[in-house]
Amino acid sequence: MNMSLELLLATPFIGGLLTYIGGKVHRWVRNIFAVLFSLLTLGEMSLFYNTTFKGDVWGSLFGSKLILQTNPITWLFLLIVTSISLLVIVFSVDDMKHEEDHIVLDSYYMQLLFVEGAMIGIVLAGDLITFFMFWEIMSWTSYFLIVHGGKKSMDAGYKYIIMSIIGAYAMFVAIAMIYSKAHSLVYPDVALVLSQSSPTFTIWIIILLGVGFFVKAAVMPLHTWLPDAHSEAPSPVSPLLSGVLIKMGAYGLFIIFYGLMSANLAKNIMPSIFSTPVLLYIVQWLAALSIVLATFLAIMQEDAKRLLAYSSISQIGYVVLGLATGTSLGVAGGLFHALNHAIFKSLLFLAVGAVIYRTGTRNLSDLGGLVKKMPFTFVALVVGIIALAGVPPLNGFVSKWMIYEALLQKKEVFLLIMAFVGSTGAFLYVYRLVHSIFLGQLSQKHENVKDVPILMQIPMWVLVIATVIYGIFPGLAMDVIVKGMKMFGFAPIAYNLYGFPQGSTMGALKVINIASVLMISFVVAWIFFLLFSKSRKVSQYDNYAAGQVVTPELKYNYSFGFYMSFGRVIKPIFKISIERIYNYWVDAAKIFGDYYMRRVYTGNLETYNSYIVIVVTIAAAAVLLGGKIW
Amino acid sequence: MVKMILIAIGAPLVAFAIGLSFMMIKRKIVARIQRRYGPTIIQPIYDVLKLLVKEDNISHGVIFSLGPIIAIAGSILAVFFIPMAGFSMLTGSGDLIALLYIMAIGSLGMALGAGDSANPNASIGISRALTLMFGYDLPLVIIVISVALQYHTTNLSDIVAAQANGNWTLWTLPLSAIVGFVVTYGALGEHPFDIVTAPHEVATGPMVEYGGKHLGFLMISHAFHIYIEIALFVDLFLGGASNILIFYLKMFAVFFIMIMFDEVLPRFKIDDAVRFYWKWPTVVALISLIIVLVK
Amino acid sequence: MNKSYELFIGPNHPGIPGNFSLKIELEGDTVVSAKGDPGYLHRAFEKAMEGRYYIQNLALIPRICVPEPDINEAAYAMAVEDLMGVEIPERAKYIRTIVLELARVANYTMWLGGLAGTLGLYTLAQWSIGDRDYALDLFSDICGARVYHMYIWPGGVRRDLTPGWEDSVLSYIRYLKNRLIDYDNIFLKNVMFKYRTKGIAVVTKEQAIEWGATGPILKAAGVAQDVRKDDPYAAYEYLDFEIPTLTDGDSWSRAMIRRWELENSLNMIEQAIKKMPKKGPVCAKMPNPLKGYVPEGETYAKVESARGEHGFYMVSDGTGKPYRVAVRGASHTHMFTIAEKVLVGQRLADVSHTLVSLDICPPEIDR
Amino acid sequence: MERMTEEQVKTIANMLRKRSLWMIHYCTGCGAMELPPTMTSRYDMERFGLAPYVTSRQADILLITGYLNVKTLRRVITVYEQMLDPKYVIGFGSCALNGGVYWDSYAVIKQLDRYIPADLYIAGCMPRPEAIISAFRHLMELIDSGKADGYKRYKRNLAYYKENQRKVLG
Repeated sequence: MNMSLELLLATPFIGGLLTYIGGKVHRWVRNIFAVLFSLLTLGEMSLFYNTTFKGDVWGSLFGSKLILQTNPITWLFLLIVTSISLLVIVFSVDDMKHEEDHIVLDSYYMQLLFVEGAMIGIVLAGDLITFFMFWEIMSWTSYFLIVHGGKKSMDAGYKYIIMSIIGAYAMFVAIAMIYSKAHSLVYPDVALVLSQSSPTFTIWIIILLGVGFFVKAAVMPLHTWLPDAHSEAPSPVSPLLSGVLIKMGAYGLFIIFYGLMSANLAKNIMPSIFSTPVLLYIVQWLAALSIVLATFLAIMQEDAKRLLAYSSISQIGYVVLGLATGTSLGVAGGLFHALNHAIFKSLLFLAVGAVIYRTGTRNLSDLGGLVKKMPFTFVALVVGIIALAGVPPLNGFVSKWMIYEALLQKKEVFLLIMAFVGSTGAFLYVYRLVHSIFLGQLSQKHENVKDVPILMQIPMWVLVIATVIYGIFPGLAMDVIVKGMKMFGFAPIAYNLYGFPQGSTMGALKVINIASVLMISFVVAWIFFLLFSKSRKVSQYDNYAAGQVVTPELKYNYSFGFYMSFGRVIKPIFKISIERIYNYWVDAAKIFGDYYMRRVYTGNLETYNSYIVIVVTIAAAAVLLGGKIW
Repeated sequence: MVKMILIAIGAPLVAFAIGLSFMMIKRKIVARIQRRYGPTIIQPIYDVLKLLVKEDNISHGVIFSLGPIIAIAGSILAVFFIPMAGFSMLTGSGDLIALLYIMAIGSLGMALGAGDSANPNASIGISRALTLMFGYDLPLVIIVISVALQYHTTNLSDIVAAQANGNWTLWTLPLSAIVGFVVTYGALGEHPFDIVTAPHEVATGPMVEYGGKHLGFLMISHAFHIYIEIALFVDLFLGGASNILIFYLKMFAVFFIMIMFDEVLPRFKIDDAVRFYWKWPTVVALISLIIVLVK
Repeated sequence: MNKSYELFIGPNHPGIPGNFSLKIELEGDTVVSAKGDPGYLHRAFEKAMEGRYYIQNLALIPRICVPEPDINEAAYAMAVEDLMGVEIPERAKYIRTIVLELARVANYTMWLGGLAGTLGLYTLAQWSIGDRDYALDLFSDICGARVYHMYIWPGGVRRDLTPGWEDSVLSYIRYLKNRLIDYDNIFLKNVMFKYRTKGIAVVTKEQAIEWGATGPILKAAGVAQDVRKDDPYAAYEYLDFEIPTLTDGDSWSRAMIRRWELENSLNMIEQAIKKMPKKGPVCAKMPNPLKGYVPEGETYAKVESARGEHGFYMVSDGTGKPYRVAVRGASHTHMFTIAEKVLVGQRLADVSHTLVSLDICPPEIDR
Repeated sequence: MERMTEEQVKTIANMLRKRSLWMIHYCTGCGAMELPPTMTSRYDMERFGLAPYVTSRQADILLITGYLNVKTLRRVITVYEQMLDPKYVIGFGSCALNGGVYWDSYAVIKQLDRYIPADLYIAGCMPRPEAIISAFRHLMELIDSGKADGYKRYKRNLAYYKENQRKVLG
């Protein structure tokens, strides 16, 4: 038995508790503990990086072994989890300073570390019980994190936890069904059972587990919690949610599609369309719809974090779309995009968080012209949006390119068109983000804004460097991905450090060439530019206004309704709003709930006592009947 | 090696020369359509050089100045990816799909710069430019996919090679070619898609604060832009060319037909332009795509 | 939350037809409020006229409306004639009609170019403004000036037509009628033109009447009202012409009305040349202009300009100089009562097009 | 030798400038009425490389087309100061010269070059397109010989111009 995985898993939990206790001593003890323990987790992770552990039993429950295991894909996700968590905690130190209540902050850091630990647990899990346990811990701790954000975040958190619970129930039912059949929940056993059981059973398992993962990954139509939760959460939490937490859903999908049931198995039990099993094909379509509709919604947002939240739905659509293609290129693209999205979306949320920290607003139409006041944050944000828009030579481009090529190879043209549309649409909303915050006219109330403190800048710079490195050297990530996919039975794809040679794909890609030629032509153009007479800097009020004079009092900044004309084009699509349908249901559920709640929670002590008696009786009966509830 | 370096320096210059020559010819032809004599043929050169030697230039900040530079850098990058009459520098480093994004670099850089000019006219212009880009991208993507599936490759050099001996995509996929032609209008911002710079509405939009050498750079990047869009059309649908003269003639033919339609159409409103692109060109492109798929 | 922002259309903007400013408040790209900002062309005409002799004022008044100066001369001459009780000779009446209609033609061809320009079709602008120039040549033939003619004056016109002028006018009309077919083909029958103008800047019949619209706006809304018909001056009562009307009141209808009026004017010039007495005096006997004596009294003389009713209100106290002059330009009403209301809810792309469609003439607003 | 080359650069620059004169699209007065004919098909100003441009940053020539009243003067000065060197001003018609027919009007500025430096005046009311084109040709000659230095004069005598402007605008 190897203790290293347990150690890796236990570090954040122990760290969380120590941080909480440390907070009682002094706030700096707490901060240092939080940073230290997340750093320690990252250190342990990198110490064991890319070594394969198979079946590490750490306990047992109901006679089922609880197992921790790793494979290269695990390490990919662990890398995301541990590094982003560390950066978020470092960012939090300054960003959460304004919080008056120390007890709240103590529990905040504890929860951050707990979420990290829970996600490590999910990724390391070698059986479904462990998986489910940490899944629930993640849901609840992240719920507490979300509600830190203020009044509105309570509602958002409520929505989030309700949908998470629904997903968890679905998963629970699926796990129970598997257990009743296999009496073991270790992945290989489960895979064996699934390959032997009837197609109906398998499909039900996939659907039930899929609902749980879809909720977490926020694939349409189960996305409605995400825009609220991600935008209302405190700024350092949003990157964790958007960058890392929704990837757990993608990881789960990867596990059921290719871990619990291999692609061959799927092909055997259900009909195929475009050589894709029908269920996966439906998933692809859902993902593609997420991409397009979320892009449209993101374009119309007026709130920086909400815009990014919708963009997360769209980007996770690419991940799921890639994962569901079933070809090595597509799955590799999906996994790579999961990594890339974690990097650039965290970067974007941190940058926007920095802006919120200094200006106190995330309303795009209240901001503007901050590039002169916060140049470093601007650079970070620009790098993030270039990566998000999928423009070479940054990382978002490579993974999107892989997904496109995979779809093109499979001739799934309509999905490809939708993926492309989402990507061009991304130009619109990312530009909106950078324009409304940093360009345009600086409003008078932001005259004295400074750039954020160094502790908040460091995480952004780390992510900027990661974005560039993974963009120019996609081979670094592909090493891990291809190695891991081999274990799941995928054919290897040809790649090198700089991209993809001709052969495995329909075209070739060499990002370093794109990057270097762009750099050279940029330098040449710049030198040519400098040859001519120098330019004189003018103030933003010395501006063309058809001959009139621009004064600070004048509202001379176009920000609200930036794409209003485009909104008119897509209006017909949103006549039937998914959101509204949900709201009907939520209203109905509230009325229903109120009616029955009053009958259940009467406020009478005797009633509660009787409930306890009933529950205990049922439990006792179950134990007497042989420890089996079903 | 020496040859490579010569090509690397020569290709952008040739592209610029071709683009500039089209700008010259356009002004003359337009003048003749408008029953005027028109400027001297080399007027655009005078204009660009005059702008470059302006004694005074203004800047609203670093990003404002970087806008035109990125626009040119992105254009030069795109030039290397488009096979130009027999030689192609970087088609092995990025394919058609990558090229679609590479072509956006210049526009996005320009958009950043224009945004920094702190002028709502510029902002509206960019908002329109990006919306229009979104509009024509849908049919463009569909035709690019049709062409890629037709030749089972996304490598542009291979696509050009496959069209050798007069077996042009124009003949095999005429519907896609028509859509490609319509898309080129939008990409070049010709009438009726000159919504971005519409002077009567937004006072030249993104260029509103640009003057002097900045504006000169934008004009240079426009010359590149003309070259890129039309060269891409020629490579995709007219089979490229093996020598520069034939390549030029093909490009000229496309450009000439474009100007002929260009001067008789009033401009669209931006949302109507997007609706237009998402209606007929998209439908026609989809029909063409389905034909390719069925074949 | 800052929802709206402000944008200036003018004075230094291609979207404004002259030195005038329109301050619009926009939300997204929709106009929330529009406010005209006049005064850039204020030259204090009415005040200046009080300080000058009647004959000196002749030099001043054409400059009130630059695109179509002759209506000012006609209205001013009619006001003075009315005060003095002078009846002008028959031939002068016809010449005035021809000149006024020719000025209308010049105005409408230019307007057509302006409208096409705001919609982005510069070809038509180049064509029609070039064709207008030949009309200016005709003016230049009779009075030596292209723009400010000072040809119509109290008592008739300043001098007789040059020999053969009628023939040049007729040949110009033939030329322009041929050109009009080209204009129709390139612009007015263009699908895109309909697309851009149908349903834009609608002024309904009720609104037009309530807001005091005149001229093409009123006709496009379905009211057949025209000073030339209702209260004929010059030789209009002897001519046979129809007043075109349409019912929609949108930008398209106004363009069409102007197109018909343009053809109407060409026909009227032909008729007038045919009916005009070939010989006779062109000016009534008038007292020495420098000692000009106009009896006490007040009057209001109106003519139909290309934009609508254009009038001069004049009070004389019996001295050589007018006691009070007030000019009623159609553009003022059209700008401040109509355009400011109609522009609300329009898209930014339609703003300058709406202004041209309502035919706002800034010098006429400011005076 | 070095001075020589600088001189040559200036000559070349002036040669380019005179061949590509962009005028700002600002109709300050009624003289603007004769600009459309000059621009369009009959006289076609573009033959000489003259073209209307929209914003103050892009243009080289500011045409004061006729009278200037006080309200316009303020905008004209804004526009002029926003334009990039080298910039030229042409006073159009007799109003810009001395007030013209509005010599006694309280609203009109009488003499343009007390407020901004004019490089050239065109007499007449209105100047005909031929006169306008001839004026542009003359301006080209002035630019070629380096005599069109209004923008330099403005910088040199800024105090004088500002004082005059302040007197009128307050």
